[in-house]
Amino acid sequence: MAADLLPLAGLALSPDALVAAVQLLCPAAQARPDCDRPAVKVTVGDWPELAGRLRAHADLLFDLLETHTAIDWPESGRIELVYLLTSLRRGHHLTVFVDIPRDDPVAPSVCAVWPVAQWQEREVYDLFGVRYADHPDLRRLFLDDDWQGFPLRKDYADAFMLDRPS
Amino acid sequence: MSDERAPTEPHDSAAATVTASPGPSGRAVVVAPPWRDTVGVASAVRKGLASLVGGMRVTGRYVARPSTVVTQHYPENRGTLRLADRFRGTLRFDHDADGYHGCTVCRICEDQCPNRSIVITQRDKGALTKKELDTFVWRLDACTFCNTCVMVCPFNVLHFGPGFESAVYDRRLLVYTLNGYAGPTAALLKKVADPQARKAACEPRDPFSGPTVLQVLAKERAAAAPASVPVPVPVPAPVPDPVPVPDPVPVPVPVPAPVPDPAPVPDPVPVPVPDSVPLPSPAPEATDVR
Amino acid sequence: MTAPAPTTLRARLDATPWASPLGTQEYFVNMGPQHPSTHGVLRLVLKLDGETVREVVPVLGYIHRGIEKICEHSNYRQLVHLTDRMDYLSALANNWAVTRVVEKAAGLETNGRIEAIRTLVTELQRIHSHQLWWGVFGMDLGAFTPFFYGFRDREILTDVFERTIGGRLTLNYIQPGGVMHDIHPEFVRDVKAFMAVFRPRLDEYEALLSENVIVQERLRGVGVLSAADAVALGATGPVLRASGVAHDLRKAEPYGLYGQVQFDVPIGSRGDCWDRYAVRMCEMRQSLRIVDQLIDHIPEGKHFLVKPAAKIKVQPGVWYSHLETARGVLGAMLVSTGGEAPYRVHLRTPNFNNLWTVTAMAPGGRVGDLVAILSSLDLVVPDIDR
Amino acid sequence: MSLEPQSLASRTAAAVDAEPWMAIAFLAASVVGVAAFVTVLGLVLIYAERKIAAHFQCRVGPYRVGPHGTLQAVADAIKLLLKEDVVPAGADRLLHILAPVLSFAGMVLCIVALPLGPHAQVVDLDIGVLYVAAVAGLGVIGILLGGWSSHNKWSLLGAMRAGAQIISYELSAMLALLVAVLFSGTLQLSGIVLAQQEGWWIWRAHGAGVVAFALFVVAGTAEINRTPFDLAEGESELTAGFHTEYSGLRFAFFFLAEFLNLFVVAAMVTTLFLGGWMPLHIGQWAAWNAAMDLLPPGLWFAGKAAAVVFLLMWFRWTFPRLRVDQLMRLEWKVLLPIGFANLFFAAGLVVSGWYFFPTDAAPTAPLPAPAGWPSDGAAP
Repeated sequence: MAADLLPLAGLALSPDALVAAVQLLCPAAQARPDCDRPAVKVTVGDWPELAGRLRAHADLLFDLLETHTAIDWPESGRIELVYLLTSLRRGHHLTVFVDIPRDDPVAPSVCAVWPVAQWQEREVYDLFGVRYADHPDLRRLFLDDDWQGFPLRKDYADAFMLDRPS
Repeated sequence: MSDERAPTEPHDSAAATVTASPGPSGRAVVVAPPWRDTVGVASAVRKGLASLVGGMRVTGRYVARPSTVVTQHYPENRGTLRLADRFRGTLRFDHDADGYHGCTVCRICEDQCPNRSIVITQRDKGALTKKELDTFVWRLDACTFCNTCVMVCPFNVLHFGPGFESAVYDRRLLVYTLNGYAGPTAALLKKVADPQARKAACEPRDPFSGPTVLQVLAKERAAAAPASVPVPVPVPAPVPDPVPVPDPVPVPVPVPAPVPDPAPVPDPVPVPVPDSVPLPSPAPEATDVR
Repeated sequence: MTAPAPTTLRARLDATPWASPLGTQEYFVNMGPQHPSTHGVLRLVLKLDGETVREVVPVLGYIHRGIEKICEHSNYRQLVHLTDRMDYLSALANNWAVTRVVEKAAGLETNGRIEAIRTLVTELQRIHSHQLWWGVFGMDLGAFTPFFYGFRDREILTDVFERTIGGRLTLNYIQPGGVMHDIHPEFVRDVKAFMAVFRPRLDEYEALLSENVIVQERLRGVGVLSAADAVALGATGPVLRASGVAHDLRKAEPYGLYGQVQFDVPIGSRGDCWDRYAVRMCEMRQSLRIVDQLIDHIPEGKHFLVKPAAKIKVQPGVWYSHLETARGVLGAMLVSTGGEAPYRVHLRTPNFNNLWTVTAMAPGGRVGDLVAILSSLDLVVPDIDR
Repeated sequence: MSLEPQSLASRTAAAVDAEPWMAIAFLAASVVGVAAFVTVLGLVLIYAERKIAAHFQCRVGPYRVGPHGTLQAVADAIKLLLKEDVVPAGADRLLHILAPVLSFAGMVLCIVALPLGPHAQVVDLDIGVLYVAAVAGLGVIGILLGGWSSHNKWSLLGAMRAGAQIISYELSAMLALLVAVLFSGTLQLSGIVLAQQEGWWIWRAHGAGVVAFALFVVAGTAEINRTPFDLAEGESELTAGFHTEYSGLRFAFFFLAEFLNLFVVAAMVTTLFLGGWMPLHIGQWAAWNAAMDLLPPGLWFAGKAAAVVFLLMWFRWTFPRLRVDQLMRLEWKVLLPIGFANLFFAAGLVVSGWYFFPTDAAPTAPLPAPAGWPSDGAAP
């Protein structure tokens, strides 16, 4: 391997091809056109298997879980998990959205695929209350262990939180 | 520095084998120099000692030359201290040479301030307009000096000035009223020919006359001072010790009517404030500008 | 799918197995939240066997301010000044990351001058940040003097920032639609003067610290992070590059004027502390090279293209944009449901992800090695906690 | 000018014989004198360190209290005296209080035996070298106790490091010191100084002196826990090491002991290898030697000690610190073998008399037996 810069030129899939490739792996995946980068939405049941294949597939090679977070949608009663994947070697990106119910937010952990997810998932647990199955060490990350509530949920309120001063 | 050495394999063997084009920048990757590998004890000792001496030469050069000292003797060097003209020290509310301001109470700065460090109160039905500025309150204690207010002000009324020595012993003293008078803008006032009418349209304001507890306290102290009777301060919090009448310092400094006043900017800093103002313990709303 | 019951730190520590080969007693020590070499309020719970580190459990949150929550209550222009307070040593790169995503979402245009100024000041701040890192690195290894040299030379750049921007640390300079001020008339002269001063000083740095046999002994082979581990643990920036992965967003996805300047990306070959050190030392020279190419070729034009007071509105959607700060990839995700305020902002910060590599590198080393490893990661704690 | 040394103790001995109360007077005078000397020296050293460190780092250092900050150390001392003295909960109170005293006592006991000038030595022991080496070891007990009794794991780590380090480096220091003893043929410190009348040991011995000098400087730096061997307090690792939990006056004792130990090491280096108070004599060059004698011996001593102190400060403000295992490796695998080899080399030189300006007097002449001892061959 030559001492050259990653990602190697010409290996990145185009956004359309990327979404099509993901849909080959997981036919239920829907494209998300409202994202500026290639994005798909998958069901929570499909996600663990798809995660492993995204990481391993030679044409995709999503080796870096750039970040993982969540979006709270109280009106539709769901929490949307967001996984931002990057392939350092191929130089393309993919955003994966996974919906889980808001009243019982349980999601599969992807620690086994991307070890850094261990802490990113802890952050999401801390701030959104999403519990991850098979997570080795599910604890709060920033807040105290006995903290009540999950601050990044839209309906969070506590005695210390100030509204935006007006 | 340019040690040509192949880097280790990328993170797994599934790496593609296509090489990148070098791109416009020629060689894109340079391998950082490895540590000095030395062969043999004698060479290691010699090079090791040489490296130690090399380091001592660097420090020795500085200790031998006192001219390399970079210490600034603050505060003795106040006279020669040169601050950048854009330095964000304290917010200034500009007044023109006649002491008039240009604020139309559009409230864009108040709206854009990320943490509500600016609070504006207006006087409805002023002498010349339907609405005019009453107080322009700037909370230094909440300000993050992001300069957004200065950037968004459509009338260029706000600027940051270099004063950075804003320390006081009571954080309530960090709430300033920046406008010199309550009243219409310079443009409107200059249309009025009669100096008396102009004067009547304006009401003086001083740095601590804002809608804060300080204003209340200052007024009451001022009222209490001639009678020299301690007036209980209308603050619900328990007062630990009876409030002795201090030097009535937070009393509004009498600001002359703005018309003949050549001092354009009421700089909040020089207003004499005692080291410790024995204010009663603050009520919950005491620090609240609202 | 069964979700586990969340545990506590206490339970986590109690569950840790105790196994010392010598049968001696291992013990826990709190390194931080107030400790000289955690540089802020990072707390590491160490399990030690004598001097040997067996396990590192980072405990976060001592400076968590909920910036993402505050963002939901701010308009798009107000987002920028919050990012100053994450990685305060790369405030400009943080500003730029958020500005880029807002510009992308709101469809704001920039021009060559704006991009050149942004590239220049960000690159200067990369040097600025590495200068401080170098000084602190020396101090963490026990040499006090580099700290002062680093700060002395950093001061020159701080003054350059002060003249153009008005701030010294929290700058809030790069704004959606431009930069807050045009460069100061003396900016070019000041930067050239800085470079003339700093080039020989960089050689001095090398003589004082890099070449020192003690430093080399302290760093070689310490805290080895393989390329595979670095990627798996989410490391980016100099930490990732020191492990031999030549990934730099300035090259991979050029933004600003990085596509038009020549520079090299230094990478390491072994992934130890020395490589992380050497990569940053090389990066300073490369940054000087970039500044050298740009400083005389700042195009003419306006420095701000939108009306400053204009409201920024964004259509519904999701945007993400990332760039390379002095510490790695900083990403900003913006979720909008329309209107003047974001529905959700997520900030992918480099230090948060780089931190975890310490749990893989430190076990087996000494306490002194742990300090060297932490310092070689160049952590800024507010960026971890946000 | 007579350079024949005469300690204060021996000079008063006669007086004590005549008037027994003179013993008390002598004791009192010594105590007051040593206390004053130690205090002033401590303040001077602290000021010097801060000022020199500052200039290494392009700063000015203390500047406000007194002209150029000269009274800063005094101000700090007053501050430390006035500070609350905290003994942490769970600490071993007695040992916690005892530790700094022990550290300080070890240092003072060293100072009384040092020949600061031909007539400026409190006690001139026959086995001065051995004595200084022994009581210098008292300091480590203070450090160990301080770390142990503080009920703080960082303190304990620092103390353990210090214990291992000081005891290890004592070996190298001894080996270096023995070289000077071999050349001089005496353990008496004043005798060692006198033996350098023809020249200092550092340059008279074909490199053996230089090696021993370097060894002693390195080992001495390690023994007094200064960078690059400051692992016991290594700020960035152990917050403040063994004295993390000390405050006020007790911290001041540790602090003062640390700085005066710096002086003790410098004084020992000076005495053993740089001729002590002896001017720069070269063999029998009478004119040269006479010219050198123009400077008083006390000044020679002070100058040499100051130079060594400056060297140690230069080390401190240039080098980073070693790691704990590297420290041990340096001692046991590098310094100790070098020390032994150097000692044997020096012994060979002494036996064959191959050093510059050998004299008949010092090395080979047997010491006179102390009075009262049986002379050779005679049965008691």
